[in-house]
Amino acid sequence: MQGHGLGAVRGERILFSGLNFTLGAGELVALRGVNGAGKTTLLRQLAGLSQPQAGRVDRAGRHHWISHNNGLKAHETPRRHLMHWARVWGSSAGIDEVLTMLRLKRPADVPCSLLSAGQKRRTALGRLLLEVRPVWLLDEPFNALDAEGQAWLGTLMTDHCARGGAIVAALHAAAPITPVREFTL
Amino acid sequence: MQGHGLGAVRGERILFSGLNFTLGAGELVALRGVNGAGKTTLLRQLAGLSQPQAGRVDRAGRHHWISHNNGLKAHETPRRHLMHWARVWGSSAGIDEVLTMLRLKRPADVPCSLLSAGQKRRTALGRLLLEVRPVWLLDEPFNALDAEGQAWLGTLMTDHCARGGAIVAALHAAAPITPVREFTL
Amino acid sequence: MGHMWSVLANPHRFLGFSRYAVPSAYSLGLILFAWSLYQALWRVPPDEFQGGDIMRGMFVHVPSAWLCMGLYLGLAVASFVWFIWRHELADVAARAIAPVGAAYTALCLATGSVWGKATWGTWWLWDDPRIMSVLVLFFLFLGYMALRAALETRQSAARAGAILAMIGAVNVPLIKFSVDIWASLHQGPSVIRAEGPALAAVYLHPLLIGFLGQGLLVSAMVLTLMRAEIFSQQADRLMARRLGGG
Amino acid sequence: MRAAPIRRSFVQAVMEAWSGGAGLLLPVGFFSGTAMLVPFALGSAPDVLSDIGPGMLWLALALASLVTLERVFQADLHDGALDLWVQEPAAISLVALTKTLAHWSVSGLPLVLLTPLYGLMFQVPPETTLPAMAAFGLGGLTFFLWGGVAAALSASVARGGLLIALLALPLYLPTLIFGGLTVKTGFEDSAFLFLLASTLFALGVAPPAMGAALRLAAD
Amino acid sequence: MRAAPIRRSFVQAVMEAWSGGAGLLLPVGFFSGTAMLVPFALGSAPDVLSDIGPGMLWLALALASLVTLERVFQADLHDGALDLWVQEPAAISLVALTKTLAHWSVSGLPLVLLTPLYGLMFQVPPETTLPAMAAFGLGGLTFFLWGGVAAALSASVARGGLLIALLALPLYLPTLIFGGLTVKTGFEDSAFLFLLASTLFALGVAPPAMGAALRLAAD
Ligand code: HEM
Ligand SMILES: Nc1ncnc2c1ncn2[C@@H]1O[C@H](COP(=O)(O)OP(=O)(O)OP(=O)(O)O)[C@@H](O)[C@H]1O
Ligand SMILES: Nc1ncnc2c1ncn2[C@@H]1O[C@H](COP(=O)(O)OP(=O)(O)OP(=O)(O)O)[C@@H](O)[C@H]1O
Ligand SMILES: [Mg+2]
Ligand SMILES: [Mg+2]
Repeated sequence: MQGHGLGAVRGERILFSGLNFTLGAGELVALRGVNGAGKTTLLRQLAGLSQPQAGRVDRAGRHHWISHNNGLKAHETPRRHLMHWARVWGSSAGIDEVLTMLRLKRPADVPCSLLSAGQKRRTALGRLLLEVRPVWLLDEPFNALDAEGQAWLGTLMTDHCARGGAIVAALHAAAPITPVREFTL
Repeated sequence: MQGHGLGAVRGERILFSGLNFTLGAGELVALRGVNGAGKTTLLRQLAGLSQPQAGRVDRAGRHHWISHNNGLKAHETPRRHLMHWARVWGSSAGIDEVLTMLRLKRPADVPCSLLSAGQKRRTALGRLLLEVRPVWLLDEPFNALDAEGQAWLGTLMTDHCARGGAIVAALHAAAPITPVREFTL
Repeated sequence: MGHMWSVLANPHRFLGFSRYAVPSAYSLGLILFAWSLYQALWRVPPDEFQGGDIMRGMFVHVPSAWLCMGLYLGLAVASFVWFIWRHELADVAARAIAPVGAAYTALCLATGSVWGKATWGTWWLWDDPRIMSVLVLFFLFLGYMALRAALETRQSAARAGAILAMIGAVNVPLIKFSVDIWASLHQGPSVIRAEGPALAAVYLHPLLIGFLGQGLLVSAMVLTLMRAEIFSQQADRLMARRLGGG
Repeated sequence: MRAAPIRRSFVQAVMEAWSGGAGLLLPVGFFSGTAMLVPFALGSAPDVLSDIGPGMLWLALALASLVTLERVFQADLHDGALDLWVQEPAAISLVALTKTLAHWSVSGLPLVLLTPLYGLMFQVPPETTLPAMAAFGLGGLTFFLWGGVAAALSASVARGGLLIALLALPLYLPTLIFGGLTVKTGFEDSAFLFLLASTLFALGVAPPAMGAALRLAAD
Repeated sequence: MRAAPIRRSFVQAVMEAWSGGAGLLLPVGFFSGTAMLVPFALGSAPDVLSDIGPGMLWLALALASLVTLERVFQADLHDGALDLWVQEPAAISLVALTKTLAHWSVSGLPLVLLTPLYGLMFQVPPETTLPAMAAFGLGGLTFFLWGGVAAALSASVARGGLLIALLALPLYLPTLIFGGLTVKTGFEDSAFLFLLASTLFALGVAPPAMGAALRLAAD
């Protein structure tokens, strides 16, 4: 995945311009910057959600997207949510195993609107396990997870990169991963 | 602030029961527990937002409440939000100084729906500076803040306790504060 | 033509061009409009079949009807140009056209309604396709303005407005052909039609010249609003730079 | 009790209503649009029209109260502003009442001011204009109050739209009846008194109901 | 293109519609409630009633499409589900079309099935039942499509309710005219063909417009 000369303007403010970004196989890039620097904006441009005001993004292969809004519908249960996207993507992953890994066996059938913050986040992270995709775009993925969950996600991310995947993650605090590269906005 | 024999039932599950909780002046209590343990539930009961299924809460004095939902209206700017609550509470705090402390001078007049996650959180935290209240109830307050913001909030919390205030904060990861007591659910 | 567009797409060139175009269009338009009004009010013989003296209202009604349709087409075309090529000036134009278009549509409805009271005996007919389709046009203009005003940033306002404006464009042929498709009290076309105008020259010439005059006035108004918009954008930018943003 | 929280909740709600949609243009366009739609649905013989003219405006008012309030309390719930209000010492029912009044003043009141104009359009006799304005004012207020109760009750429901409409419709009925009669018979008749009574009743009952429903939604 | 995404977006939307509000009970109650309200607003002389009966149902259908779709796209935007759909290779316009169809089938279709019953209530001649059902079916579908465009356009607006109504009303008009005529004149007349044409037009134009509007909302 590559971004060439990316630019973003918000209101009268230029967040970034002429930004070149390359992500190679096996790389884990930590996106850093103060609040409001433009990390989320850049990630949304890389994901194709937001039209860059300048430059272009070349994508090779599909990506997974995890952001603050977990993408859960209020009426869905974790099981239904994962089943839904598994079907959409034609994945044959076993939902029960995924739920076990996420430690969501207990609240598997509770509607998402009643779940705790960490359980919602875990459900969203479950999408990463449904289908193997080369690129993961993660916006502050460790938020709301407990210590065990953070360690688990750290291992998951490291493993993904070891298998040749690539990750861009916006991060603030210390996280249980060692990024290959820091990219500061 | 004291909770006597608090109990919470969600669906078929007992989150906690017969829980006694005391918060003395100058104490900083870290609420710990795995995802879904009931930290948010307990905080909402302490705040009076949620009716305990058993037991009762005795409150002395008012408290500040910061949770995942920052409480910002989409159309409000940070300046308007802080002005609004300052007026409601009859506070005479200088909004401009508060905005400077929060590092929100620049986006002070941008509608909240356009702010970055950290900027929204900073705006909500600004309410803590509007009025001196003995108790602060904070649900994962460090989320979404950058390193500088986390350090700032840590100092703010420590100072508050040093001045005789009390804080209950649900926390997951390491935070730049040293809690007097850990309370694990 | 293509050259002219690329020249005008640049805001500075546009400001330079419109600086002279606006006053000229205002003055020429006023002269032509005044002449046609003079002809209409004092020179043209009244046509008893069209309700006597009241038919002099034609010289306002018909140009305003053509202009409000034309303005909507302008809005749709500007929206299309912006949507495809992102020429900022096209968006400025679309934004400027909307209020003028709404005003002219209201004028068309009001003059038609006054005329209708004299000839059809009623101010308003709820099931007349011509009246209704013009009313829909009015609400499209209003909806366009309301939508733009409701969105937070200029970019998203422009995009959402463009989508609405392009969909609404189907209403224009609907207005034009409404009298042919349904039974309507409104008369059929007598000027813009396949067989050529069927109007006597005494009426036709002042009408066409009046239309030209009002058209120039409308263009001048739109250009004025566009200039104001461009200036306010420049002022915003300057202000931001002063305040140390950007 | 201090007045500041109530005043501020009014200001906040007016700004919310105003900012979201082009100020007054929106309700004016909306009322005119609905008034335009109804003759098509119901036929437009001129005598029918002057008969059903006020009826159209009642329907537009009912619709406006439903679609406006639907979002208000749901948004408060989702963005966490409801949590903050519930924790205020100012009674949540008063705050809810104030919010409802604010939204009514932006989205319902314009109809009252436009009544003379619509009266002309629908060829309603001019002496009924004043009673009609009073009826639309009081009736609209009552619609917004009951609509607020319905919206607060279903704030936490995913597909609240139809539910709100269903809950509110029976509550609207008495107002609609007496309001419709007032437009026809003017102030002399007892209908106006009944309308007034139904508004006062709503003013008394709706705020605590809204308050309770909102507390429930926050829980 | 694979069919699974489209099928799943249908299922998800039906479940969303169904779960939020008591299943079919809700639209049935809603249509009955509105039908009940209108005679009060417009008077209930028997001849008037059989005249305006279908009109009421048109209004109820318009209202249902507005209040239902208002929440749909806004919720998608706020919970982040829209982000996920926009990134699918399946065209977002197809997904939006499917969602709209799903919500129509839960909240609009019941009216079609209830038409014979309402026909009895309003003493409409029985031979018009079939045309009426066709008209309510096609007309309702068109309402939902245009309502979807309006809702998608104002998904990111705080006070969208009135705005959606204002945007949708002019788009509803042709359908309302031809639909109303079809109920009166049956299949023979050209009105039915025009109704069909307006539905087909909406089916062609509304999905790309919804798609573009949703991409915009996600941006
Ligand atoms: C509110 C009511 C009315 C509306 C909305 C209305 C609208 C329009 C529109 C949109 C046109 C342009 C049509 C075209 O170019 O084909 C037009 C043209 C015209 N209208 Fe009206 N009209 C109204 C009432 C009347 C009345 C009462 C009369 C007189 C009996 C009238 C006489 C004309 C004439 C003579 C033309 C020119 C048609 C031509 O020569 O092509 N209109 N009107
Ligand atoms: N209309 C606008 N006018 C001015 N600034 C704007 C406007 N819209 C957005 N912004 C700014 O654009 C930036 C968006 O930043 P973004 O969300 O990408 O930040 P981020 O790096 O993800 O921050 P965080 O660490 O807080 O998540 C913010 O600083 C915001 O204030
Ligand atoms: N209807 C229900 N049936 C079963 N369980 C429920 C129901 N409603 C809520 N729950 C459970 O209640 C718990 C609420 O926990 P709470 O939000 O207080 O957790 P928390 O400690 O704040 O977790 P986190 O660290 O993830 O924020 C969750 O485990 C949730 O699954
Ligand atoms: Mg961010
Ligand atoms: Mg929690």
